Amino acid sequence: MSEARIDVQVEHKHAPPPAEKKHPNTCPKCGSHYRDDELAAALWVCSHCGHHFPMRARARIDWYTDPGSFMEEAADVRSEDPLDFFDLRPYAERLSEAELNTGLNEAALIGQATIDGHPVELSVMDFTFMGGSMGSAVGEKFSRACDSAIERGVPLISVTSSGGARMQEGILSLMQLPKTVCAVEDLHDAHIPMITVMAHPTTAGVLASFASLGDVTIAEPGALIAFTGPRVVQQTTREKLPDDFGLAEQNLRFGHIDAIVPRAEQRDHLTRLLRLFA
Amino acid sequence: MSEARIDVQVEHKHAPPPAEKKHPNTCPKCGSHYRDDELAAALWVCSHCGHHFPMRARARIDWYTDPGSFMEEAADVRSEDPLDFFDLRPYAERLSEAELNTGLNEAALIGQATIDGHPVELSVMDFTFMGGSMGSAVGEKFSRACDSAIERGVPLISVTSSGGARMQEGILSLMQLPKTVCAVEDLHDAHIPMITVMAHPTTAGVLASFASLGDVTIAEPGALIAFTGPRVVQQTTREKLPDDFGLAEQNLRFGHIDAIVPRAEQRDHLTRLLRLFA
Amino acid sequence: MTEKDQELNLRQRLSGLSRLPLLRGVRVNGESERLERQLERLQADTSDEAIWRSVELARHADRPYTMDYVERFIDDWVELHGDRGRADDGALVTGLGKLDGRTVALIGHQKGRDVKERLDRQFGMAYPEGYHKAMRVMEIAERFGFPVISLIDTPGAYPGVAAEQHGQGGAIARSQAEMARLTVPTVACIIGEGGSGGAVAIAVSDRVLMQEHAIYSVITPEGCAAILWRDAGEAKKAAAAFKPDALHCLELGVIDGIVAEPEGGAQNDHDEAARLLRTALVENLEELEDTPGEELRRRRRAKFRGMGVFA
Amino acid sequence: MTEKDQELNLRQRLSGLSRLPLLRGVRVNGESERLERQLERLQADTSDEAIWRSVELARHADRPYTMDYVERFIDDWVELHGDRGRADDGALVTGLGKLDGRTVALIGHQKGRDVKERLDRQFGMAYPEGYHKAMRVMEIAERFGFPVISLIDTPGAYPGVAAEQHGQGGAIARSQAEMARLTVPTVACIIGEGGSGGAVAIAVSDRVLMQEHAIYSVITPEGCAAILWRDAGEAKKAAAAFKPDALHCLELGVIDGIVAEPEGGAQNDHDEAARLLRTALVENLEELEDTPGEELRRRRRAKFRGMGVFA
Ligand SMILES: [Zn+2]
Ligand SMILES: [Zn+2]
Repeated sequence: MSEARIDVQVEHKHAPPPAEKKHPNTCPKCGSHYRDDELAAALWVCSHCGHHFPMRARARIDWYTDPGSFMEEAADVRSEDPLDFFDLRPYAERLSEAELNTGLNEAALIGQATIDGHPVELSVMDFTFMGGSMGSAVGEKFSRACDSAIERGVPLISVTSSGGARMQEGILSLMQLPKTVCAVEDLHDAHIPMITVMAHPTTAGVLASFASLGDVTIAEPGALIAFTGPRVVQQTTREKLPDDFGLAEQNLRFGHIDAIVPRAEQRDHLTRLLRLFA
Repeated sequence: MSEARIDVQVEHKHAPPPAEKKHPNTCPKCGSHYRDDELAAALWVCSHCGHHFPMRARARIDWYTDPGSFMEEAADVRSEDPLDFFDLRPYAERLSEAELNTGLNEAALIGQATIDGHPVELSVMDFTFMGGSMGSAVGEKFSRACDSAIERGVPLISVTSSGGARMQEGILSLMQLPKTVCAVEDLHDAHIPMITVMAHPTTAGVLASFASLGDVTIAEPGALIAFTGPRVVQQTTREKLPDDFGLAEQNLRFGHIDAIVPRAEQRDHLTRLLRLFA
Repeated sequence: MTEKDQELNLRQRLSGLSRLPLLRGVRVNGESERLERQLERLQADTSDEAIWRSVELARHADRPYTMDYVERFIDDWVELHGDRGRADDGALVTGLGKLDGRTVALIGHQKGRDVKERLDRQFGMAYPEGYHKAMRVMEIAERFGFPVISLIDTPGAYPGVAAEQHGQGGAIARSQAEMARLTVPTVACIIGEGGSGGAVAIAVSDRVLMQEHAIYSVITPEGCAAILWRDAGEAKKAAAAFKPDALHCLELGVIDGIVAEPEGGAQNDHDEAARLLRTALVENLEELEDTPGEELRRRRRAKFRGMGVFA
Repeated sequence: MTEKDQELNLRQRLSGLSRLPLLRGVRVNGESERLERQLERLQADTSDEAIWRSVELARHADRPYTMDYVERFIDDWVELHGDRGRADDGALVTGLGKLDGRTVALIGHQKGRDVKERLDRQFGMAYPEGYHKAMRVMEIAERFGFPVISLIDTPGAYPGVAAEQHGQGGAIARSQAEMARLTVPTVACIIGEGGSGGAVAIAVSDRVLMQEHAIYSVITPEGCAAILWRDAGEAKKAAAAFKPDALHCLELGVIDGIVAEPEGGAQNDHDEAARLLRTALVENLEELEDTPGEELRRRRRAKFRGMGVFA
């Protein structure tokens, strides 16, 4: 009855469309196909139907920030394998593969930048690195982003995209929930604002921790935002799911987010918020 | 569409049973009839079916408090008629009549007492005085009870029973909402607990102010606890009402109160809470 | 009454103002002079007819609503949605924006202009979820030191089954409590109907203003008439008896000032109404901004705790 | 492993304890000695078989639940109901009572003993409303200086449509945030299943304990197996891999102590299990009670912020 409810990896969740079926540059909504450079020029948004493809962390940072202003922090923080975790493959091997495939060494990037001249701290997750799952390294990086924002007295912009906690780190991955929550509380106590951008998907342990604690929270159109994803809800409860179950649009209607902002407008929206919180 | 929604007098609300139809000592639930002394001995609860008849403020104070311990405060605070209000009859005349009929000079009594040896401050409303409506005098008395509790460092026990704000005092009656709320906030800041007992009916302006702000809130069985009473809801929205709409039992189910405590058990329940907050 | 009598009447009322406990300790220098000018300018008429005219103007279908003002004098407006629990209540709009260069949190009822919008926004009658949303935005304001502006325009809180089940009474109480705790400057203005608990829920402010033809009342005239006269048709009589107009509210010490409207009412000139409201909000904010937060809160509570007339 | 090897293994683990960042600054004098005694007493077995035995015992149908403990060691118990918004969630019990003479606020999951109660209490899986109720009681505790005791026993937060619509993720996040803000002493004990977000929501405590056969995990063994082994039947393998047992949690610095159970498990003797749990709670509270509230909060945050292993 209660198995597999929480923090399942994202392949067991709603969209994104199964990568094995379609080319990643084929729009899952309208079937339009693009070259990489076309999608990159359109901020990875389908120019035909508006579908938001996943956006890599570095591409997003390039889009949000003033040219050349980004300085990465805590780039040396990397995952370890405290449990010698081994399922069908060793965790260590999964990590190496993710590094190779993504050119990142973890599922989050943090650093300083300016946006339209406003100095900010950034924490940006990348779903391609093990489904954006949060292990000790992601928790540590996000926490350091909070500290850096406090130290510099600048707002924190946090972009989330995650299937949840990284179960290969066992209970330590669960502890990243209170860890990141405590970091946000330190931020709050210092009166530093946090603006959260929820990208597809923001789920499970990340939604149940720092992602939900922004002063202002916006989401990308169509993003899945759910603690428990639709497939697990259906398997567990046999409930009939609403069509837009867990999507950003439903979350707006139910009062969980402040706005849905298309990617092309996000930079302006953030700039406006930065002026307000300046 | 929007008339008569809020703060209507209690004759326009749910039970109590229309006084003109039955003798007040006849149980509206099971039809049993009692002499005054029988009801008084049974704490004004039907010994046959458990229906809670209204209990007068002084009788309740006698029931809760240690013999001889109650010392009334602010007994000299009385209503004025700042608007020279006149509907079918002058407000001043209604006030005099209420005084004559009830032996009280307002719809609330406040004072010091001990309960099982614990010193407390009491504020007890009496529905028989103009439907327990809250005008300037009730607001002032409740506020002074807060101040007295702060000064003496003792818990406040607040018993509510009210049809809402006293419309004969116009906007000044509405201002008793923020007035009493501010008094409770002063109490909170002084770390003085407030225990609220909601008697039938606790509605409209009283529910929308100090009655809802207790640290612990209990209700009497069958008490109507609603901002807008069932009749007005039905008239305004044409919605079908659930059977127990607005009753204590529904309020418990929906999370608005901590417990429903039969009158005979209230003294013990309060004593236990006083031990916890001592 | 002749015009002369009226003026005399007004003068007397004004001289009475300084005796009201409300006004002592709250006013700053120059405030009573401003009031005096306002009262003169208004050429106020306190007759029963004038009261009823305000009731009608306050509910006028073309009267500017919260969003009409936001569009006209809030820069960098970012609406914030949702109570983080169950719903986004369209009857209460909340957001952040700049007013005269400073960031403010704004909370306002929104009735809706056309039929569809009115239904979506429940005619400006908020559910508990609306007040929870407002409280969330107040918390942001408190954390970052933003003043809170409330624009009030509601027949009252929504009187439905779900609203009761979701705790309408408690939500209104807790919203007031939240306002009583804030240490940031707070200014409220009733811009139409200030209907009962649904209005006061967001009006526990350092300064409470009313537009010239707004009304503020414990019950609708129709509701009062239905109960006391047993005839909702006697609404005019009821209004004359409980006096929901701005002048009487000022006289009773319930509000701190009156904001003039364009000739004939705010519906006639939204731009001018916005200019006058903006000026009043900014002036009041400026007067509050130098006071330490704890002192603001102390004075705010003292003001409301001083309200009422009793023997 | 032979018994000798096991003991050696344990000794090594124990000597490692003092190096964990978690334990520095949090421990008081005498604590590590107590741990050592505990570990000895437990004659702990960290084999895969032992881990799976804990999984089974943690979910044993006769295991004592929160209310079994409340009945046995809380005096003057007054249960507090409701989230003041929408519901009273039976999966999470909250209330006030006396523990060893002091008033505490107690928060605990309750699975339900018979079929009807289990349905009423959703098998101990709380809705957002349950966490809102817990937060309300934490606020009372904070206002009056009552320590907060959490008893954790949940497969996880409820995974249903309404729970999602009501903001399950946000509720769990905010409950943790509330615990991170408290300035009163807080002690949590996992008394059965410590399932993921639904557990940690009320476990951000100064001291987090586990009963000897409790489990604490990011996902159920079955869930983990279904995903990583693509076969829920491989739960035992999954449990062996992610190690949800008390000893491993202690070793990883995630918990602060282990509470012994009666021979064979708590289900065998509820009274003795309650006696042991009560002793542990009281001892931990006593060690915390002299520390100023701000310092408690600072250390609590430092403890959780120190959790994790990375390069
Ligand atoms: Zn497309
Ligand atoms: Zn009866």
